[in-house]
Amino acid sequence: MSRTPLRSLQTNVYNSPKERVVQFVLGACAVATVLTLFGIAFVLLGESFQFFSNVNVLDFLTDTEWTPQFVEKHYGIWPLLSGTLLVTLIAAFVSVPIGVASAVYIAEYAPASARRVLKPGLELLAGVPTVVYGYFALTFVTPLLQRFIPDLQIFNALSAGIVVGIMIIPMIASLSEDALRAVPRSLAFGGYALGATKLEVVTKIMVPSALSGIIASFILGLSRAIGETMIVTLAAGATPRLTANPMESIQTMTAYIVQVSLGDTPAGSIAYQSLFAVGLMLFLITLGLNVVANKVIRRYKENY
Amino acid sequence: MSEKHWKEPEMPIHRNLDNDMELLRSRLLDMFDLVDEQVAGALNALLEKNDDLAEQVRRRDDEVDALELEVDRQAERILALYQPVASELRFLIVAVKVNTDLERIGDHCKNIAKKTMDIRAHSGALAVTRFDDMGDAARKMLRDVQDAFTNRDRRLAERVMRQDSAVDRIHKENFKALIALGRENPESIESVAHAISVSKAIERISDHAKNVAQSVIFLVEAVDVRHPGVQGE
Amino acid sequence: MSEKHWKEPEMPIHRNLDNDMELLRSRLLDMFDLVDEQVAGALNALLEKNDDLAEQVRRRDDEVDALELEVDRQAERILALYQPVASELRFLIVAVKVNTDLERIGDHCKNIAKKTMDIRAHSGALAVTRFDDMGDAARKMLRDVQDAFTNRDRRLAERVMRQDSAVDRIHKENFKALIALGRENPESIESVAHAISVSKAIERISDHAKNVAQSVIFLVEAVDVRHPGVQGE
Amino acid sequence: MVDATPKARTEVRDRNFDPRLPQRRRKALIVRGLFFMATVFGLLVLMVLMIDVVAKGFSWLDWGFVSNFPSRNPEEAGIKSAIVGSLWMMGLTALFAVPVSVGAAVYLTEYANRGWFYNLIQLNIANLAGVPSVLYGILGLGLFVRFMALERSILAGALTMTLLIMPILIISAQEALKAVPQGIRESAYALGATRSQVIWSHLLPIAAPGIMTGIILSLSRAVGETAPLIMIGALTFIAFLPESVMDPFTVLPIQIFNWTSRPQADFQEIAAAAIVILMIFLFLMNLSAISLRNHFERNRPY
Amino acid sequence: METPPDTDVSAKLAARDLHFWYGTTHALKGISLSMKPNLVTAFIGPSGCGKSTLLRCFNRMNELIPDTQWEGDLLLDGEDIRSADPIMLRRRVGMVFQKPNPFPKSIEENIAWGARINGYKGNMPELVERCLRQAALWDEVKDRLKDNAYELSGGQQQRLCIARALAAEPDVLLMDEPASALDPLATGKLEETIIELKDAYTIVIVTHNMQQASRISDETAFFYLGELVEFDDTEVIFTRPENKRTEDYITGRFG
Amino acid sequence: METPPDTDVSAKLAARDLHFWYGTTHALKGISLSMKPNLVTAFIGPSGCGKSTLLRCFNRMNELIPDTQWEGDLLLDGEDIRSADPIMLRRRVGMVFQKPNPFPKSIEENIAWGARINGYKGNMPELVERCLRQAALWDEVKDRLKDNAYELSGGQQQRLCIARALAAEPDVLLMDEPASALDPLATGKLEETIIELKDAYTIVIVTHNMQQASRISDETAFFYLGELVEFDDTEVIFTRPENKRTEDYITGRFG
Ligand SMILES: Nc1ncnc2c1ncn2[C@@H]1O[C@H](COP(=O)(O)OP(=O)(O)OP(=O)(O)O)[C@@H](O)[C@H]1O
Ligand SMILES: Nc1ncnc2c1ncn2[C@@H]1O[C@H](COP(=O)(O)OP(=O)(O)OP(=O)(O)O)[C@@H](O)[C@H]1O
Ligand SMILES: [Mg+2]
Ligand SMILES: [Mg+2]
Ligand SMILES: O=P([O-])([O-])[O-]
Repeated sequence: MSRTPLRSLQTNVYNSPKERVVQFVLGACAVATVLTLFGIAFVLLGESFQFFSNVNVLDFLTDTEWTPQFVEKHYGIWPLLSGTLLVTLIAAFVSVPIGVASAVYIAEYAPASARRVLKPGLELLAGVPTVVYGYFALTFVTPLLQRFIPDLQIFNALSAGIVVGIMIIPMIASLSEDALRAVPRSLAFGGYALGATKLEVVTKIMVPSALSGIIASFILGLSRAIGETMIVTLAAGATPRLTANPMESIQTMTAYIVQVSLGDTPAGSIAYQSLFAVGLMLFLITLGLNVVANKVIRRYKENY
Repeated sequence: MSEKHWKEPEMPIHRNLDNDMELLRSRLLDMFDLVDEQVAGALNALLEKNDDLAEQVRRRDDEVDALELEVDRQAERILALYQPVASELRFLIVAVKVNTDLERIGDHCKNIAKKTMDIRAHSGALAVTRFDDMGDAARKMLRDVQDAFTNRDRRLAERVMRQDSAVDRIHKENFKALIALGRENPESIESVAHAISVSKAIERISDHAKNVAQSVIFLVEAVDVRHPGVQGE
Repeated sequence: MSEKHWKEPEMPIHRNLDNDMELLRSRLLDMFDLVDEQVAGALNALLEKNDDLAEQVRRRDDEVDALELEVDRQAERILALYQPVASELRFLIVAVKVNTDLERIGDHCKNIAKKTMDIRAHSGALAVTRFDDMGDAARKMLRDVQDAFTNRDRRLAERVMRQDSAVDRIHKENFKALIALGRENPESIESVAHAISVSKAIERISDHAKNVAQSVIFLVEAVDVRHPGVQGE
Repeated sequence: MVDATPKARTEVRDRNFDPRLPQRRRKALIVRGLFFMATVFGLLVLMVLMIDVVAKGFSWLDWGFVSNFPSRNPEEAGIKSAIVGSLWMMGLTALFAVPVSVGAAVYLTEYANRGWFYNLIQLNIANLAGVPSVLYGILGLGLFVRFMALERSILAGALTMTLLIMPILIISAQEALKAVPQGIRESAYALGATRSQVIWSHLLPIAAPGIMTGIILSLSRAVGETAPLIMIGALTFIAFLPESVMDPFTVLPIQIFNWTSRPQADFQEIAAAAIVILMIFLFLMNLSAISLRNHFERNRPY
Repeated sequence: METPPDTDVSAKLAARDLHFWYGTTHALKGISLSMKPNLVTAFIGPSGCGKSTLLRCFNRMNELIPDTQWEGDLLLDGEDIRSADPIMLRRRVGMVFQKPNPFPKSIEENIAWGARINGYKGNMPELVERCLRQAALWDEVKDRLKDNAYELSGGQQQRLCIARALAAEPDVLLMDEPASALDPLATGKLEETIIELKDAYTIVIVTHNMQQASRISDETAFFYLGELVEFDDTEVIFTRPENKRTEDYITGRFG
Repeated sequence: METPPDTDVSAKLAARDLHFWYGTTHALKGISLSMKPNLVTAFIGPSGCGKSTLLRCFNRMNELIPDTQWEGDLLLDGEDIRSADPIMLRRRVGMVFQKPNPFPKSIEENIAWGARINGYKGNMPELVERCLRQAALWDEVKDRLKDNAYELSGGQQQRLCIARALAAEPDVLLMDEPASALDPLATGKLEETIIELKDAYTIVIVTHNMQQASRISDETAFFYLGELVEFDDTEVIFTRPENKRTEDYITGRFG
């Protein structure tokens, strides 16, 4: 057998300059992402700081009226917050059961052929731009609902909430399905081998095993609903109002932000700065939800 | 490697193999017992001129043979089913070898029993021999080697190996005495010939006991003490 | 299950075990050859009254012993390292048993060689015996059983088993003739006694050959043909 | 079948079961039906939506619609500048986002030690992916439009969009890289390969289909986004084609939003027509991503 | 070996001229054999010979795989399995899988679950203890019944799976390479457990490990290419197999 | 067994009082042993005893795992491994893993790649053929060198991985349970290959399978809880081990 002579072990390839440059450049890319989050926080905090130097933080958090355009200006976040929550709640009622049921069906029941149609279908649903959903809510869902609920206003929380719910179905379904699929098939076989029916296997073994992942999908879905902008801007109205009535026109935080940026509110005015304060609020809420959800997800991924 | 690092040993696993090994072991001990009885029976029949006992010894040889087959089969079974290694393997190899030796001892007993009557034709043949001492020595070897086997006692096994020469000596004495007898008394010659065979048989019994002792040493120490002075390559 | 469904056999795996088994086999055949030479040597020394040859046989017994140790060690090695089953396991068990038998044959040869001079003291003792025929018969058994082993030939092994009775017959004749001689001629009695031992030894050699034949049958057919009529439980 | 066999030994079985099988089976069947209906619901909505927009917008779809600039007159209104703007947006965004994101993903999966720094970046990326898009708009407004004085240009929009899709892109590229069996890395290193050799020769080629899928999907997200661009002020009347990256621009979703929020019914129908165009484009992108992924998943050997 | 059509009334489990297809793959080609009660029967054979497939026929788990088909007779205590309800059948024919697969619940719940869905009316803690004892796990877990099953070691998990199967009070235990994911110690414990369970159950075990088959089984069936080549006492298979293929396989001359 | 500090110049690979830590886990506790050239050395021991860790020390693959540390000496041909460049070291100390892990490229490319990154200047097709022949795979794949490596069977893939390792022209081959994912036939072929490679390479193989260690290795090291308990000729280990632990392990009395 021909053999090249022994090479020395000493030539240093491991730490060559080329390797170091590659590592540095790639590392810089990763660091860019951190800067983005800091950027967002920085912009929001900076302008909000101005805002809160004019408006009492306590008023912001306790006042129940939001009337920056009126003569008598009130900067109480509650009407916007309640609008957001109302829409989110309606969306949750729509999306959580349907999303989870779809996930269960696709992951556990659907034959391979059906799955090949259903999954891309849901992805297409997820790919519909929000402005299209907004159009749909305004021009289709609201008129439809008005046939059954005559006193439904043109702009209302109900149809916006329903459509937001529809929008996040694919998200909840796909994240829940991932969680269900992460549960080893062998658990299901273990259940069947004990004489369980499919329903028992699915609801008592698979879903509980995937529960943390499914819950994470709710949280992420709801966080998405809270941050949703175009649907509510187009369909829910621009009336900051502290109400639990889904038939009325309301305004969400996101819709307010868009409204301010569309209008001619002069930069530097308090009304303009209020945009950033609301943005900060939105940022904190969604960030909080995301942190929680990611914790949950990380936990379930470690399980198996 | 210091032993202090060891964790307390885990609970040992109870294996099917252990049962089968125990069975083999107890069969082999049965074999020891049976063969010991045969040796005693053959010698007693000879010395007490008891033909019934002799006949019984001859018949019981079938039991020895049956036991031999059983031990061999059990050993093969264990080898095939459990593929043992190290000391367990050695035990099996030793079991097969000891088994053969014990069966041969049984055979020699049968032969002794067969000759009982032939020797008695001329009672002088018995008188000149020391079959009683010789038999006692051989039986002691056999019992000792059984103890050595049971207790994995290397010392005792070595002692058994040394005892063999005493039996050899008596055999030589017997031989000489019997030849002298035959020379004096040509009529006794057939009895003499048979008595020599018996003496030889007892000598062979002690030889086999010695072989068993060697096997015991191999079992305990994993060294082969047969044929000192020669070396397998 | 019809055989037609079999796919063509895959290329058999070449195993380390095969080498080691082959080595064991060839060692065992060496043992056969060596023992055969010893038997021939012992008989020739006896019949041709060749003391040098007798001495040589006695010395070569060490070689037999060494080979015995080696075969045993190789068998143990294979059992420990490869944990064989079925026919391979049987081969190993048989190897150990055959090995023992062959070594015993070697021992008997040594004993015969030792007695060569003693018997010649009275040359009449040789004259009345049929050691030549007996020796030929025993050697033939040994060679046949080697062939049977090599070729895994059950028929031949059975034939060897049947040949044993011929040797036994000659032994009985020898015994009678020698007794008669001794009776007539008391001076010859020591030679007669030794000659009886030699006859017995040759008879034992054929017995061992028969044992080997039984082992061969066990190897080939996986049935134990020892002790027909008795049954292990 | 239900009965205990006589041989069964009492001490290990007490046979105290009442399986009520028919009820269990019936329940299983009903729930299965419910699950199925839920699944189909989403698809039905999608169909209804498509039928609705096509029904409303179909009569407006003609060559003029695609080749005209927007206009105050519904009859003359078109989406030429919006389409061109969307294409500009997509190209520039891809140009910025892809290399940086793939680089970051490679760094994170292949270089970074699994320590606090790694965890920080990972957590950060996961959170960025959940930040509402409108907040990216605020960032774009503060950072690109005002601080960097890029004004309401394509460049500002593309940069904003880049930041928006980077987390998604990084996550999908990371997934693709993580899906490369660990054994491939180990064996390549064991042959004496350097890190960059392992990455170039094995990891990127193997992960390429997955990364491509991620790119297409995130670009389609960028094409459909509205809110961030509204924030940086893209909602203007644009009756010309951009000549450089510093020009103001409009994109299809903005145009749709603009028309939808007008009271006149005609504009609503024009919006539907624009939606049809946008949706066809997005469907094509999504379908290509899906089929790309399916193809490689099916043919993945390991 | 021609196994004659089985008419042995003492058989716990039997197959008669069983054929099985995955789509067009003919995986079992006329298998006839019968398993005696209170014995451990081992299925051995090279990969893909159909051992697992046959095993899964006995509790009709194969039916969970789409596009499969079977023909022939399968009998449990002489009753035709074909006409049985698969759910009831699976209760009587328990199964333990290759990889330990406890449910992500407490140890206790793992065992109680199977009993509960089957409408168990007795004393649950007693049942749990009894099953854990039978699976030789009680002493190791009795103080931590509320712990999650995943906190157990692999070998303990596998024994928990056995205990779980026992809770449905089966007569038969099917095991598909139950030790292949375990280390030698855990394997030893598992084998010990299997031997102890023999007194009360009929056990069928698929194994790749010839030594394991020889150590723990009373009867061994050797399969090759979907056919039953030889079926006999384990001792016979490992000392004097009739068929050349069997011998070549057990001596490692082919896979 | 006290292994004296190794000064054996004939050793190809040696460890002297080697300690290894994963974070705070002390995985190897003062290992000293040396592997002779052109022999197969087997590492056996219960799960978690540190076999794989030790193996990966010899080509410094452990360093790819963050937060690890080692102490003591490692020598290749008497040269200290610590001061070597790991990349250069790994070219001389090849490795084969538990699961076959060919690159998803053609058979040919799999082998050529390792040579190419190492700047091989010779005739590539020749090298490919030589390595495939050495790995006893040439005859099976010579007509399909352009096929994707994943079209091979598991056993063939594992031999391809060996061929791939050989292409970097190592002196030592480290194998971590290379047969554990294979069926008995493929295992047999692999073992045959390993025995043939012995003439040209120094081979160290970790195995869970005692029979495998006894079948193919010349020397065997038994580890327990991160210590080397006994290291001797394989024949000695399997016929008359010195240490009670070793015997208990090889006879299956503990794991
Ligand atoms: N789900 C399946 N779909 C299609 N074919 C299958 C399926 N499962 C098994 N087969 C095929 O059926 C045959 C028998 O498979 P089976 O799993 O029963 O073999 P096995 O003896 O258990 O093998 P192993 O020892 O590898 O587990 C094989 O040829 C296999 O390829
Ligand atoms: N990446 C790691 N991080 C932390 N600890 C580890 C890691 N790898 C191994 N260990 C620990 O180091 C010890 C030795 O592990 P190693 O993998 O070397 O054992 P092994 O003998 O190869 O076991 P096995 O036979 O299961 O492969 C074990 O206690 C293990 O838990
Ligand atoms: Mg299987
Ligand atoms: Mg390991
Ligand atoms: O059996 P023996 O030849 O020693 O009598």
